[in-house]
Amino acid sequence: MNFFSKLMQLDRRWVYLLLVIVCLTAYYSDFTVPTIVEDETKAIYDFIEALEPGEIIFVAVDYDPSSQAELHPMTYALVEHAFRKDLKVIFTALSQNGPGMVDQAIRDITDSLKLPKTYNGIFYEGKDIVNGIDYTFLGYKPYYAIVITAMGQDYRILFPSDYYGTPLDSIPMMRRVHNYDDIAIVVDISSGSITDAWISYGQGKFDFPLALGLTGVMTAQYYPFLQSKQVMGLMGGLLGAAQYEQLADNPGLAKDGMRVQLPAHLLIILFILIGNVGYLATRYKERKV
Amino acid sequence: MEMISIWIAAILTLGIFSFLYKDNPLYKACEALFVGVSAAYWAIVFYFDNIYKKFYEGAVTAEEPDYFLWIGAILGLLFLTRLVPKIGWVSRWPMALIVGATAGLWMVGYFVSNAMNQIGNTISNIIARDELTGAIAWGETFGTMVILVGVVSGLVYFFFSKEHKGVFGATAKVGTWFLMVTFGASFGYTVMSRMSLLIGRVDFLLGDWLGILR
Amino acid sequence: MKRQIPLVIVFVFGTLMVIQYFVPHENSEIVKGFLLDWIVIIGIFALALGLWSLVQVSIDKINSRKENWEYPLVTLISLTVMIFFGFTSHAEDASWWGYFLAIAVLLAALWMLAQGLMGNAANRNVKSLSALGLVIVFSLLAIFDGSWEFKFYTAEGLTNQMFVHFFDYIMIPLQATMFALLAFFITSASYRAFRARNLLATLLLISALIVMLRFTPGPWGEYLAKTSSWVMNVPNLAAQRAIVIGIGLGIVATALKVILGIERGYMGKG
Amino acid sequence: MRNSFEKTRASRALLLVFVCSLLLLIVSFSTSVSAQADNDSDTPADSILALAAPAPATDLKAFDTDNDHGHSITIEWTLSADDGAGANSVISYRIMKSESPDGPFDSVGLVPLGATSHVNSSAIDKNSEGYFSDNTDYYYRVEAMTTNAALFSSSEIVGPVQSSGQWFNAGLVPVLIAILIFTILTMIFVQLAKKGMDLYVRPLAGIEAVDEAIGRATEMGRPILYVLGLGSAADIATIASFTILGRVAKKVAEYQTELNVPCYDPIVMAVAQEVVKSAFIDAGRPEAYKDDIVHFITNSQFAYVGAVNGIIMRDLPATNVYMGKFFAESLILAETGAAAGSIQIAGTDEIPQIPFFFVACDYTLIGEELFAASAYLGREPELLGSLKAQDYAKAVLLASAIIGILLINIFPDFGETFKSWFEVID
Repeated sequence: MNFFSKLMQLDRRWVYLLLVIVCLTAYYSDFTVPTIVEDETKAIYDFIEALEPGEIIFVAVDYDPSSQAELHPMTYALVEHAFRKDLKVIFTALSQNGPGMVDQAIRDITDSLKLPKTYNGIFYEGKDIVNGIDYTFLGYKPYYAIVITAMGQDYRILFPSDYYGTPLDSIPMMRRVHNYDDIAIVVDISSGSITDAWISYGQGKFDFPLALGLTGVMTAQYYPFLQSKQVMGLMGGLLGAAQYEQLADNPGLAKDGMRVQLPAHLLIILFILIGNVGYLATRYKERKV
Repeated sequence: MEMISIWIAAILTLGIFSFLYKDNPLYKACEALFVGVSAAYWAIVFYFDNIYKKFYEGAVTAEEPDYFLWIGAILGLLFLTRLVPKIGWVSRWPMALIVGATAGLWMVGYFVSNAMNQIGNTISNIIARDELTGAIAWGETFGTMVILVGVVSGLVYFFFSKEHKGVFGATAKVGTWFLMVTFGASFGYTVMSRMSLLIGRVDFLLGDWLGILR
Repeated sequence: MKRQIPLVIVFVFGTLMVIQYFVPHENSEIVKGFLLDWIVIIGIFALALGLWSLVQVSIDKINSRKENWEYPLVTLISLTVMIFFGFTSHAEDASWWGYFLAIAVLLAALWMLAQGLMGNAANRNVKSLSALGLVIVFSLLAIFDGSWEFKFYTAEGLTNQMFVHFFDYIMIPLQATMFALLAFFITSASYRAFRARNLLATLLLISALIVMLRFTPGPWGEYLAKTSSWVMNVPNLAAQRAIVIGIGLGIVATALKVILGIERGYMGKG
Repeated sequence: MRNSFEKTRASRALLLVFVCSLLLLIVSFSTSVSAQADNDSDTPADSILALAAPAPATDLKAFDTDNDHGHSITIEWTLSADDGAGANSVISYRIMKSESPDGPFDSVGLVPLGATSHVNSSAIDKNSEGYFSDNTDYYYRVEAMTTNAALFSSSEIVGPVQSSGQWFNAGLVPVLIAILIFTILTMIFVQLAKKGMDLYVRPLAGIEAVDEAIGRATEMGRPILYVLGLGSAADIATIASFTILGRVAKKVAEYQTELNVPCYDPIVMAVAQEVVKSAFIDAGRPEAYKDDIVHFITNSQFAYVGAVNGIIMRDLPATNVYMGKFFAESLILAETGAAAGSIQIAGTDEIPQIPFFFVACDYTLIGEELFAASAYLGREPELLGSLKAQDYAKAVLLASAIIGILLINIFPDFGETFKSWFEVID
């Protein structure tokens, strides 16, 4: 067995070990990767930025703990931006373990809004975010396609009360809010096929502006909908979140993560190159023989 | 308490990661624990959401009970006849209802969103013009042409009942090129999100557990 | 007959839903609502079947004492404990000992019951009897221990401290770590599979490389970012669209075959 | 909220108008104050009220909204002369509704300036807010509003008008026609196929591998793992997978190989048990069927994957078949299977996952191929016939796309009409 064929059959565990080493090194180092903002992300930011205080946005948190590393940064960046702009937010979680995600996000964002902060040169006072006035969390119901359709008629059909058991009619911000007609935009932050339902059963049927925050994997699949204007904006993966953070001038989870990305990507490319060098070299030898 | 919990979480995290080296007792234990806890968690959530809130409150204790829900319950009971071998075949009725209803439900919806709308989107001006000057935008024009070629050749690849040879075969071949480019790009695009997941766990292990965050 | 009735049901409800799509009238929406409700409720009964299957397979493995028989035991214990958490509430500042004692008694009772009913061990009657005894002890604990109680009608179990803890510190880390394995698998998969074997494989390789290098800093990166965005927006869009249309047709054809009774494989008739 | 882009634009414009009128007010106020200095008889209040009521909206029309479930009336009007022109004082329109032409009228909606229509609708549920019943007479009027709440002007009253639900959505005619064509095509080809028409299908490597893989498993004495994915019985991909499972199970029973089908969804489990059981009966080996061949694991994505990973590493199946709906777990399963040395065949309609299966598995059915697989495996003329119909439908769509593009580039007007037939929103 020569060097090249050995190179080609390198045990996968060496690959894993190197990946760990590279990630840890990058994690502990201190450099920033500049982010180029794409139009898809800017469209969402601009839309939220242009809303008047008091308008309601609808944030569908359709992921669970397994995708939180990638999608939480988006939710945080977007919801924090909305709250700073005095918008109101309705949350739903249509994936099974989603409610925990919303709970956690609300807790963290509420904490960080208590502090005054300056974004893009504008100073914002710290403030208290109050359940029922600034936001409402409807909760989880299975069979998302049905839920999305029913909410086009009235949120009360499937959510007579919110996640915490308060009847919707006794929640101040929900009193005059019934369906998609009463909100400015739906932002679906999702790690699965719930997004399809939002497009066909939500946007397709009720014609509201729909923005998507997706995991990197899914992003490619949804470009056609961006082109056909069924979707007004799209954030893809950690990079999308980093772009939103950049626009909102609020560096957070996503920017931190980007630092590890670059070396890890380069490592994978290195592996691909090694594999190919090995492959081509052995093939060349075989031909000679 | 918090300390113990984080230690447990950390051990479980390492237990799953140990699978990368090889299958081992710690991984097996984590897996078994995970199956039990998650099945129970889901059952509990399902109970309170559906059995209790939806059915019990809707069809039993409500002021105007929704008797149609009882038909659902009867269908559910029919489903349970599987447990009795002699009349087990009755359980096919609710199955048939689910399959039939969903087939009908999706059929037209998918046809509209996947076939008709996508064809509608494909029908567009090939020659793109600059909005201000009206001059031909060559870059975009090239793009729309490539899209057209890709859609047509991709669809040709999916023909099943015609042999892939001659012009037809060549077109199908171009279709496979497009598929390859797409697969490669989606794969490459995903690497980043997968790395973020790892970063999330590293964050937990080094930050929350060992407390040696930068 | 046994084969015919399900086919008729499929045809009737399938056609009904197709027609429903074209009828905007409120009665049509109401019919659809009922059908969907029924499916949800059938799901409730199915879940019971599912859990039963899990328990049965686990007990069989335990009783066989074959290699790795201990792990299904872990599954069953965690299943029982988590369900117990979900249906009970614990007084906030009361001691936890009574609660844990109850869990221990419950587990012991179930263990004896499983041995007594399904086991192949000797003295099954003794085991069944002791299971009965343990169940009585458990009931007494449930009635007289004031530090915790059963809650079947309010979702207090969901906020039970132990339930939340199990979710936060067992389910979440396990779930997230299982998912994070992908970072490793995507690395090994690209190392193993991206080889320039032929034209198609080379195309796959090149487009992956371009996209992966898209956020390298510097002018080179900016160029690649533009190229990869072109790849995503043009050839990717085209191929995705072809796949999407194909899937749409596949789904319509399959649904049609099912409704018309041409496809019966899902009922075991191939 | 029908069009929120317009709404934001409108609200910006609204802000602009508001600021402008504020400026106007200040200017008029200051001039009046200075006028007051000159002439005490003129009061500032008078000069504010001097703003005249705006011209009313005209040509009011109210009619039942088309193609809906009822409880909805559309109101249209022509802009007030003072909206964006004239005195430019209109900032919004208030839609008023009554059950009698004599009132009382209640507000049912407020739309920003520049809007010329409003849909007054309610939910089907009687208890919902703003509910109104079908087949009842209603009267409407529209009020052009200014910044001063007391200063508005009403249009004439229209009515009576009734709402009603329609029994057919006329907007979906192209879809209905297309579905009918598809159904007829399928029926024709199924009949032709039954009569013995020769039907060619091109080879699909993934399908041909299935037979071979079962043989291989038998030789090696190792089991076959069949994963139905994370879909529910309500996903067509899962239904397609059931059919494939049926064929695989039948061969497995014939070859007397072991089969393992771990499930994620309980309903899917029950159906799969039925499928496998029937397949074993068909193969003449009902005694070999056990209920634990198809078993439930858990309804949680990654716990399920963890358990399946365990099965792969411990049982070392000769072949892993993944068919149905798959999400992020696709690569976890496929890489673990590759490490265990299993032959892997996959198929899914989840587009983001296709690349991972493609890269890590030996054979992959791409999208539509999954749905065609049952016809390939069964080789029954009926199924092959419907495959032919599917191809014809594809050809029709392809031709429409090309014709549409030609039309839109040569006869733009007709082309747009043609295009609109395909852009149906239900």
